[in-house]
Amino acid sequence: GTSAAADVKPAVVRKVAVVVSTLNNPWFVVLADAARDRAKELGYNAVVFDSQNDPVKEAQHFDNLISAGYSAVLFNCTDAKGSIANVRRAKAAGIPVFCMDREIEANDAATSQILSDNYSGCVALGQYFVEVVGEEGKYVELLGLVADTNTWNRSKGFHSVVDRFPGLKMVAQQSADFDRTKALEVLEAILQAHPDINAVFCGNDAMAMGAYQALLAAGKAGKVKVFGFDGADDVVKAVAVGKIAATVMQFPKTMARTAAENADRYIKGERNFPQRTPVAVELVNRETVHKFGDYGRK
Amino acid sequence: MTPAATNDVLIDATGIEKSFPGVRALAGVSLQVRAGRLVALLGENGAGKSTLMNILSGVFPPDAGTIRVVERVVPNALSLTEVRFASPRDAQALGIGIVHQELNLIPGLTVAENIWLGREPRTAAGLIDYARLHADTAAILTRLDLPVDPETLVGELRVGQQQLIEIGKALSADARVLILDEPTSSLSSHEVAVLFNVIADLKRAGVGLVYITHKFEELARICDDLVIMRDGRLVGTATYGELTRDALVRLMAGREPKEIFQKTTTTPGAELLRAEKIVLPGDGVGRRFLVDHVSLTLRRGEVLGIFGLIGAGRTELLETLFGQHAGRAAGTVTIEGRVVRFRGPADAIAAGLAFAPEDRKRDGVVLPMSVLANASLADLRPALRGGFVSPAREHAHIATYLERFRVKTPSVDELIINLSGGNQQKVILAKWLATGPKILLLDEPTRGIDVNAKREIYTFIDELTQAGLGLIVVSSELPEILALADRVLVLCEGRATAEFTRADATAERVLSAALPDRAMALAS
Amino acid sequence: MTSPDYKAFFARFRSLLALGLMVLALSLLSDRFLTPDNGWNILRQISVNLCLSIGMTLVILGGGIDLSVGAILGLAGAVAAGLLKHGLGIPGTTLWIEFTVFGAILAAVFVGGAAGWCNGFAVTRFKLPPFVATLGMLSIARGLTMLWTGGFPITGLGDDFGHIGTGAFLGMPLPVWIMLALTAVFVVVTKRTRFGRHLYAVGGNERAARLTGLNVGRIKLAIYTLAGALAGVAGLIVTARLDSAQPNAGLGYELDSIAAVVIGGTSLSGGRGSVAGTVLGCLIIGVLNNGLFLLNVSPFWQQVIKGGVILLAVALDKMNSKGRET
Amino acid sequence: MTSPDYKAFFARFRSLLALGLMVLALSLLSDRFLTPDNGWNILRQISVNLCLSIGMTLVILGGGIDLSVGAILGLAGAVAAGLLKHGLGIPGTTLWIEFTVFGAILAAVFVGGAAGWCNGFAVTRFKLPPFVATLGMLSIARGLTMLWTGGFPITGLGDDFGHIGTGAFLGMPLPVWIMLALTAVFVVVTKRTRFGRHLYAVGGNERAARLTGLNVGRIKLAIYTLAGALAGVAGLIVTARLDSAQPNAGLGYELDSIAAVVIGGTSLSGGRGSVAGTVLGCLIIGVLNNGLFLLNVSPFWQQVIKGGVILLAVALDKMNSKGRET
Ligand SMILES: Nc1ncnc2c1ncn2[C@@H]1O[C@H](COP(=O)(O)OP(=O)(O)OP(=O)(O)O)[C@@H](O)[C@H]1O
Ligand SMILES: Nc1ncnc2c1ncn2[C@@H]1O[C@H](COP(=O)(O)OP(=O)(O)OP(=O)(O)O)[C@@H](O)[C@H]1O
Ligand SMILES: [Mg+2]
Ligand SMILES: [Mg+2]
Repeated sequence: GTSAAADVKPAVVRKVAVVVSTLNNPWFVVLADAARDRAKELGYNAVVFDSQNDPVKEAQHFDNLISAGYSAVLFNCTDAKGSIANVRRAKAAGIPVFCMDREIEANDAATSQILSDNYSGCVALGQYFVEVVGEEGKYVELLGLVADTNTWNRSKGFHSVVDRFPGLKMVAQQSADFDRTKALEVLEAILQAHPDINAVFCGNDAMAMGAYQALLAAGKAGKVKVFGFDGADDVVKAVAVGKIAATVMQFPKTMARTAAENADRYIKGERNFPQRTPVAVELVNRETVHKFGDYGRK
Repeated sequence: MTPAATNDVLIDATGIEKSFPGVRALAGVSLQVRAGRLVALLGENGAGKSTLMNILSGVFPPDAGTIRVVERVVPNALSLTEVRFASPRDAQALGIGIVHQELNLIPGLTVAENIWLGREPRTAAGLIDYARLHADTAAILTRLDLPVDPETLVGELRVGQQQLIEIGKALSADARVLILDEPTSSLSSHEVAVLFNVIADLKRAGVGLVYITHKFEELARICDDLVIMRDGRLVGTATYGELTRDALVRLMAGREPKEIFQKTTTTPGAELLRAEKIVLPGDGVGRRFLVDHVSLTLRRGEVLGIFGLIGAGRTELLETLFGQHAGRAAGTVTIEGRVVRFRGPADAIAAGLAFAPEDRKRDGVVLPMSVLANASLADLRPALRGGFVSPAREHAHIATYLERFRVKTPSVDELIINLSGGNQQKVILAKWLATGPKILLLDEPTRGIDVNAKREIYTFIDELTQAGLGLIVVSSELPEILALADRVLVLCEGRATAEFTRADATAERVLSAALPDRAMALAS
Repeated sequence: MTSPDYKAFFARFRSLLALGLMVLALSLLSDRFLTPDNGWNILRQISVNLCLSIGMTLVILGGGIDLSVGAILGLAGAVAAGLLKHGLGIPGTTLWIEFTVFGAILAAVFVGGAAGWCNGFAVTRFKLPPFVATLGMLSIARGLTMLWTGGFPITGLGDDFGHIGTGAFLGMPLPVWIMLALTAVFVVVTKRTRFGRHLYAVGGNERAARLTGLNVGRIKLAIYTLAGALAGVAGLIVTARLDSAQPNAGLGYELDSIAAVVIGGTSLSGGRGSVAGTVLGCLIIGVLNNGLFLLNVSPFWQQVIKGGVILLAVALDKMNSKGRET
Repeated sequence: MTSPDYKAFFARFRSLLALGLMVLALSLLSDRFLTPDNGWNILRQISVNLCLSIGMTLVILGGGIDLSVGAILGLAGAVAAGLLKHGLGIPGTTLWIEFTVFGAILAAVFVGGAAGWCNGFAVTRFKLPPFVATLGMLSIARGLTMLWTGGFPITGLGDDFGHIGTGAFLGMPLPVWIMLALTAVFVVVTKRTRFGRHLYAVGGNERAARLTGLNVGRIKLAIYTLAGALAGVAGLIVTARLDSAQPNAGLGYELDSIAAVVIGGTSLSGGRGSVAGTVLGCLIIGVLNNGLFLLNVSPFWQQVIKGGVILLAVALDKMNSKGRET
């Protein structure tokens, strides 16, 4: 500023941090970018931090944030429990935290949590699974990172429905770490042991694409139904052409924008936020796919 | 002392056998070590001397045979107990100390820490008592007349100094039996004299000594008994003086010794190499110049001997000529009339130079490779067929060179690490000869080499000069220089102090040129 | 048989024994294991690791280590996919270059080689310890991959390109062809060429190698460049198999690859080992992974068992290998 | 000043210079950098890496390497949290042992030490290359952590336990106290005790150490056990800070820790280096991470820059350290 401007108190540009669990998955990149862009639109200086799936890195980000005087955190946690302490530290330092997509298991730490409901999303997916695959058949489940709570929430939601049908047999349950390459390799091996499966349920869309690729190589594409979760762009397209049976759309952009707007309102003085705002997740299948695209509703 | 006095036996080893894959290193050897006496162990390279000592010091167990050691010093009483060493520690506990043929020092620790390694004095708090450690070390260094700071890192010492540290390490243990495996291979004559004084002291104190050497002239001053080995067998024992030198050599070799080496006189030809004002600056810690404006010439069919005391800069001079210090060194080098500028050893080799370094383990051999691969490393072209290495051609090309040196190895495919030191040296020479060099630089070519092999190497050097090569030979052994060289260049503290023709080079003149002025002043 | 042959034979034999035991056990435990299909499967799956591990073998034989192979794999795959999909705009002009599949392949190998060359340059010119130089490159290449892809996978690369990963020729999958060809080439290179011999010498005793006239710098540069280029090939296979360049492809592969090399009997201190051993190492790991999935072992136990088997395989290998220690 | 002191001083000085330059640049670029708060921040953040890296320094000085420290950290943290929360049932009985905070701390250090001892045992008894032995342990410890936790974090460990990670004493955070205490202890251990000097001897020339009569096996066993126990301490800090034992805690920390050791000037071939250097290495990495954050560098560029700075720091360190090569 000029010396004249020094007399007038310059409008401080407040800083907002976007802390996401990982940037190694496009879904989270979309979430982070949407949060950052919305915060910028609202007049803040917004910066993205990548926790690389490590709660300790996340803790370091929070330490840094606190000492650097950020005004709010838009937060996608690495772990529902492991991240609570971090949020509490921010709260103690007077910095509000707005959770996006992933829940932290505490009601008094975050200012608000805008969540997509992994469990109920997978319940819906499970119901569709039974509808498409039928009440008899063999299937494989590919889990995400076994150390991740989302992995198990999704798995439990799915099994809460599917396990009620004794004719549906899970012949293998293996982890592919949310990773496309791993999914390809794991399913290739499983297909050797169980060439006669009818379906594959994957804990996220990256693994669904990897699984599809394995089926394609084994000449089983189309015969074995693949189910994913996330609503990633390429999977939505794959659902449209029938490569993937279904996925679940979470709305990263909606969640991110809502969180950014909440933060803005908080900074402007509002204090009344519901602790949890579920953002409905929606099943994307052959019939509904035309409504979706670009990580949300068209 | 008469042989009847058997109650002074400290170690009695009988029927020791040891085989390594492909080699029978020891085939039933017996050895007695007696208090206050030095037994010299003689034999060609690979005869099994070091192996026997390794067994006596617990490095590895024998395949067969018994070792009996005095448990406690009981005066005038025979109390030998049979022992089985599981590790060198066990042998040390029984008072057996050894200076190995190869240096066994930790470069990153100080002189004091190396000498007392494993036996450091401690304070009440359990920490190392450095004050005492350094004082104790200083005492030992004084005994060895070695003027270095106890806190110097061993890695910064010259090989000769390191060898003295090894001896100091053995002394510090107050061993009852001390084994010295070629301890003088890189010591200067002064250092050797100090060592011999120490040995005399030890003998007076009743310590039993085993001494391995290839230098006969050393025996007169220290030796009491002789044991001669050949091919893993005992071929003779005697009291010193019973056998003539010729008889000894005959026993060692198992054949008639050839008459002593006589240099063939050649008329040197055209000038091969001319080096002018070679300068190699120091790295700031020692002298300003390691090589200080040294000039030399070398002609076809000529041997230029370079003599000097340890630290005179002879190694550095050869290294500089070989392009190893490109970038740091200065001076002009002309080969066959053309000025050359080496960017590294590769250029020097291309120009017809070859260099057999002093420290063969560090600079000479590639330990994990076979004898053959080591010997063919400098020039693989003759082994190529259609661009690929043909093992048959490689064998054919290299075998002749290995045979010329009579390299003792179970097969040319044996890993070179399994060869005795002397044989490793021969492989290095074979490697260079195979490149067909014009100029051969040899740094201490006969260090650790037995008499017969030494003679072979001398003869070989002779043959090479007759074939028109030019050789520069660096040696710390004055007789060797005098026997081999057509001209002798003497270095002292990095400077060339004198040059003698063969006729003018007498031991006194060469030596006095090699001594620094300071030393001269002190002596007078 | 001369003694070193004999020793080498037994040394090799130990690893083979470990592999044989595993194969035997798995054949008994699962009737699905010894099928031709599963055989191809295992080979296809180890192809990526083998490409990386051949390069890693060269580096380790030469006395170094390369932590950046996984990151270079990711970068090369992403560059190939990006160029194939979008082409390349020349900055400051309106020129836009389209890439054919062949062009993209070349680009991946070139990018890999260039990154490897940088490793070699840092090691030879700036005398950085290989560990540090390649750790730096690991970080840099990962960052560049993220910048190039923006964190999004590049997908839809077309059937021609996908063929590299999924196609077959004379009944054998293409990745297996690539892997066999590279193995054959590098067995010959290491055992029968001057470069190979020099590689062992540099790794065995660098000072002696330099004094024997070898151009140590150039040899090391070549080693790292080759390792990078091979990582580029691995990147192509991964990308083609997935029909997608993942921004985090190859994460952690460096350890898998070093493990394969070491299990294959190559010494981390350089100068000792062989490409053939590495093939064995990759096979042991591949068969193990495959077996654990065939037996549907729980993911938790898989890690425990995998660790145990690696220890066992190498312990078995060591047990009878005597010889002088250095 | 004798010549080695002089050289050592300069060698140390180079790393310090790199650190100094970074601090200077960051102070100029960000007014937030040179605040006491930020200082504590940096120290608190490096405490975990420093615990691991001290152990890693011992291992590397002794001529080995330990890839399992991250996994042992995870296991020890999980065991401590589990015992604290649920106690331990003795199988086959109805006995149930409750653990106090102190008991849990001991358990973590014990579990870490035991895992480290297994590493040492594999290295000394079965002569496994350290790389392989600890790679196996990495896998096994990760698997055991998963089995112990069932894949779920263990949280709600109480304030007393949390204190270890978040508390302060005399104005200094507890993790910083722990880190300083360990540094002091191990500087003394390495420089002033028999064990410390023997460590250098074993790493500098194992054959010579053995021939001199050192019990090389016992020294190595002690080294790996210490490294494991220190990883246990690091696990406690991590768990206490997060008030939660994460099943995947410590993933990939082995490379960070090796990087800190190497940047601190310790040679990977053993026998040369120091704990003090490692502290410097940890500081360089910590300041760098902190600085990149303060300057709002995009996460993608962060990786590129981090790689570059690591290369630069070590290159600077190498540049003027002449002396004879070994
Ligand atoms: N550890 C070992 N492994 C294989 N072979 C060995 C080993 N140690 C010695 N040998 C072999 O045993 C024989 C005797 O070797 P040794 O070192 O005892 O000879 P030496 O008499 O000391 O010779 P030099 O005078 O050259 O030192 C040689 O053929 C050598 O190659
Ligand atoms: N490791 C070292 N570090 C520093 N200076 C050294 C080192 N080794 C030798 N020097 C110095 O280099 C000079 C020449 O030493 P060098 O040992 O090469 O001489 P030399 O005449 O070849 O003796 P040698 O009989 O040992 O071969 C001496 O001044 C010595 O102090
Ligand atoms: Mg010997
Ligand atoms: Mg010399």
